Amino acid sequence: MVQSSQVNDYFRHPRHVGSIPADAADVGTGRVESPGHGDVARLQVRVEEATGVIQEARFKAYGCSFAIASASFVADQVMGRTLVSALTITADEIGEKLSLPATKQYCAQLAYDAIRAAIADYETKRDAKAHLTTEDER
Amino acid sequence: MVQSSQVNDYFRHPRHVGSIPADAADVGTGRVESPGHGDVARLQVRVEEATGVIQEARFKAYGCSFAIASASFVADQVMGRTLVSALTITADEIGEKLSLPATKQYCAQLAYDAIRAAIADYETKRDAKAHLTTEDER
Amino acid sequence: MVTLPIYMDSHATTRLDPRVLDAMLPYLSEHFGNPASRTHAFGRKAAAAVDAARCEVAALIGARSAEIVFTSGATESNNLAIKGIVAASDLRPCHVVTVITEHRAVLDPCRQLESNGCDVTRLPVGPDGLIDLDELARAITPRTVLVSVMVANNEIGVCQPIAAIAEVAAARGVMFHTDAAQAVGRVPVDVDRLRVDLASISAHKMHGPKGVGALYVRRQAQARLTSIIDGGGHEHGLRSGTLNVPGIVGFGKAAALASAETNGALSRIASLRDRLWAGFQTRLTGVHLNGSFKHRVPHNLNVSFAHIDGQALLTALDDVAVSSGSACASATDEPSYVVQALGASKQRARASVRFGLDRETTEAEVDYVIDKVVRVVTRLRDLSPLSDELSEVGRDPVVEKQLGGR
Amino acid sequence: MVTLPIYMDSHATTRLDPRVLDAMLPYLSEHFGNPASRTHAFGRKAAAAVDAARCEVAALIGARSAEIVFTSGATESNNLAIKGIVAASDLRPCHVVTVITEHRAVLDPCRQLESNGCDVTRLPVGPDGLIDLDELARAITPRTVLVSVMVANNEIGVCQPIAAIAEVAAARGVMFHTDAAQAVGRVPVDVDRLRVDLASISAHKMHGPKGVGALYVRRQAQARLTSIIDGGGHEHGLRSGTLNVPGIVGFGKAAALASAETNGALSRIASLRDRLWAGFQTRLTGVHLNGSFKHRVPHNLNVSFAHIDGQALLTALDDVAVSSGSACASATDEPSYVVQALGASKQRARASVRFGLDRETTEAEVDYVIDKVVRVVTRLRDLSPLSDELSEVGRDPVVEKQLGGR
Ligand SMILES: Cc1ncc(COP(=O)(O)O)c(C=O)c1O
Ligand SMILES: Cc1ncc(COP(=O)(O)O)c(C=O)c1O
Repeated sequence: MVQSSQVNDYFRHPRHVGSIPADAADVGTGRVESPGHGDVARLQVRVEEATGVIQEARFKAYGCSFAIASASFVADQVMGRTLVSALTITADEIGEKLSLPATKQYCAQLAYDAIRAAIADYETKRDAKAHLTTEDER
Repeated sequence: MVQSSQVNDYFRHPRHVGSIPADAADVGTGRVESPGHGDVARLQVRVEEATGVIQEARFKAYGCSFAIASASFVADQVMGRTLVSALTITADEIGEKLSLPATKQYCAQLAYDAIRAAIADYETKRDAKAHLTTEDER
Repeated sequence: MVTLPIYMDSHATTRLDPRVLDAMLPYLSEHFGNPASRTHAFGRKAAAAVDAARCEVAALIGARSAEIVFTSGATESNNLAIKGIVAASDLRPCHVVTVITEHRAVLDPCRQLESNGCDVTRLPVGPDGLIDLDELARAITPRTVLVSVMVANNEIGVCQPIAAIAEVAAARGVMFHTDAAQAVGRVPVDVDRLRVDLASISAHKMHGPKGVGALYVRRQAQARLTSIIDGGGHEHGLRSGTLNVPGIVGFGKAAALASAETNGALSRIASLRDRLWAGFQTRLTGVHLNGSFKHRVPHNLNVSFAHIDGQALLTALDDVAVSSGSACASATDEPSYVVQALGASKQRARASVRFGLDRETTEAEVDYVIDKVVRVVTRLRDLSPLSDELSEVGRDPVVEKQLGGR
Repeated sequence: MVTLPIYMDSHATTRLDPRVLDAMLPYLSEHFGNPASRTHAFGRKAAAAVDAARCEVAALIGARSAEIVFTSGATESNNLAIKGIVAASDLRPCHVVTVITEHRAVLDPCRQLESNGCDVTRLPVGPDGLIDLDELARAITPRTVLVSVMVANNEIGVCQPIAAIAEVAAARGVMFHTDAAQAVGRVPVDVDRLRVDLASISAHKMHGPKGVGALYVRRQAQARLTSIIDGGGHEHGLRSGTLNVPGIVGFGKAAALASAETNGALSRIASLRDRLWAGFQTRLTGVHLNGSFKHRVPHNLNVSFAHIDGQALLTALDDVAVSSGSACASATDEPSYVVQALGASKQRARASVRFGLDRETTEAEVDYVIDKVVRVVTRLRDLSPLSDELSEVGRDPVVEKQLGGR
């Protein structure tokens, strides 16, 4: 399996490795696993509520070099983007940007799923808070 | 097929190649062919009637190097021997003296057959002559 | 002082010994004859070299030279042995017994036979990688024509009790084949002492050239074997085709070197392997040896490093050539069936890395590899969400269960 | 000036070109990786070299590189093609058409299939060595799965009309295999122009190394072929086993050299061959060409010298390496079945000698060989009782009838 220079770079020098407290209100955590393969990606985003801009992104990944690179790549990509914009990233785009071989396309899917899961988690929290706030306001 | 130095020698430097007039009274000619293989050996002997000693031997042979060497070898062997002594040469002896491989033992047989055929031819002629002489004497 | 990259993948292949190359060179230049051309000197020179090599290979395993059939490698040897014994048998359907952890060069021919109506039993192994002899005995039926069990496993290095297996087979009148590709030339193998009927060998696993191997066929077994490559009747009619003269000459030289040097190298290689294992154990938690430590060839170490993937580890180990049971090279990405056969989870199988030492391995190389592996494992674990998720890595060194979510 | 002994037995094998050896050497030393080890640099280096060689071999015959399956030689390629097509077919019993003058590496696999219930038709040839296309068409039945006809014969050098044969096979929807071992690398062969489905090639017949060859398998034919050596799924699953990297690299280089040099060498070799033939004809009576002169590869001359035996001639020609159809090397001593298939007597078959030129042959060598052969033939004829017995050797150059006595 030959890996592209992009994969090589993200795998050897991963950006945004780490964790942020998952229980913080402005943090969304997505943990996804690739069915069949077993690779795991965890992506965390800290979002500025007012603007919907991702201020910080952190990832951890278990799996092959392609999975790790894909997760690092999306952490890099979502930084500084709005949630709406981050959600426009597609799996195909990830695969293309990293020149993933066909058999490793599932790693792009994994990273893509991680973005959606992280944002969903953040939105769930935000909506719950909004709900509480609304109730408080009532 | 590896050939022994003896075969090599008799094949490369064959002794007693040639023909002698087959119709001479003191000459016996044996021409034999190896069944299946098709090798041919012709052996001629000139015999001194009084002593029964082979004065001269000549051979020609068609076939592989082992067949040619075997024929040359027996021409060499029978020279100077009495008919009785020449008939004691066996095929095994020829094979042994020339270190023939098992698959080439038929060449020894061919040469052996040539001796017997040549001597038989001579004896037939001699006996016919003896018969004529006897009739003359009567 | 080490030269990089370090090669520690001797199960895959080994470096051609320069002395082997020297022996081959004349047959790659002036002595280029075809050994079947017995009518001229070029051919006879080649034939003599093949004869000499055959003797060397035979001597290495205690065989007679007429019992050595040269092939293109152990894959072909295995195919010849397995398909050839079945094809020569009158029993229909017939039955073959092998083991779940065999090399694909045994399992795939068996699968092929199965699709043609032959029955195949694949014995399981215990957590140590060893088969159960009673289970073997029970598996043999009146229709069994062949038992095939390898000497040393190519992934985990585990050595099956070959002499005992041969005895079980012999007691039932069944032919016994062993894939000895990972053993011959590295550990002593004597076909008579072990009482095997057929044994596969590969030159490139013992510092010889690629593309040449042999099948040992005990004299009495030769009539019970049908060739798979026909055309001219070379190799007693068991394997036709122009002989790979330089390859065979190299194989002969490699065998001669192994005969002379194996015993001396054995304990040195084993102690380097032990040093490697001790290094990992001392400096890392979550390391797990795959398969028996005791019943193992000295040059093998197969370790699972918890919470990381073998392919990622291999990729990060850029200046150390080792390989992973995760078979990342293949398109399927299926983790090692051998490690899984030990009862390990897919994750532990994915985490397995195979270190293959050989007689060229140095202590400095071992120390470099320990250092490098420790650093890379640590870095990848820092990256791994699994390390966080499992509280006490040290206590439960290997993640045995699938992580189905949190 | 000639260097002795002279090699003129290029059908048996050819000298490894020194440029081929140079290309191989790095893969016999530092680049020793297993191309299946894609996770490290040693393996990737080897894999890249194999890929490059595959392209060179493909280019030589106008194929795509994915259509090249590396094997251990043309014998294996023939077995794979013939047994593999039959095994993959659903027809039972199926039927194969081949020719009586094929190499044993085709005839023996066919015999093997026959003993397993497959039907085999062996087409006869005319005195020129060529098959009759109408006879071929008539031989094909609805059960025919394969036609196998060689490009150039290994004894008499006769070239069958491959494109026309392929057309007959294609018209009936039958796969067509050709044993191209004696042709590829010596005369232009283009698999697309000829429309063959499978073609066997051997490196050592074109100044490459022994022990490596290829089977060309047209893309559409790949699904209709069953492997004969399994174990890991190398070569698109059609031929498993660790690749013979140095051999394959050498094969690639030999192919590249042949691509570059064959066309230029063709007419030179043909004119040397013609010089040889003219020399024999001018200076000897009783010389007979075996097979068509016109439909013949330029490097072949097969002559029967009346009244003498090929083995004796070869033995006497101590410093000229040629070979004889009399197959003296074998234990059976049966004269060439190829020459006999032309309608020749056993004696003419025994008298046949094969001269094999190649791109290294010089004019001085040819002249030396003419001289030497003339001398030896004359000497052996002096020894031969047959020369005396047949009055006019010059008029009836070849003894056509068995000499059953005088
Ligand atoms: C146990 C075992 N059997 C068979 C083989 C195949 O041998 P070869 O590489 O000679 O085809 C190998 C190596 O790949 C092996 O390790
Ligand atoms: C026509 C033909 N086919 C097949 C072969 C066998 O090829 P290899 O020597 O590569 O096994 C040869 C040469 O021996 C040949 O001349």
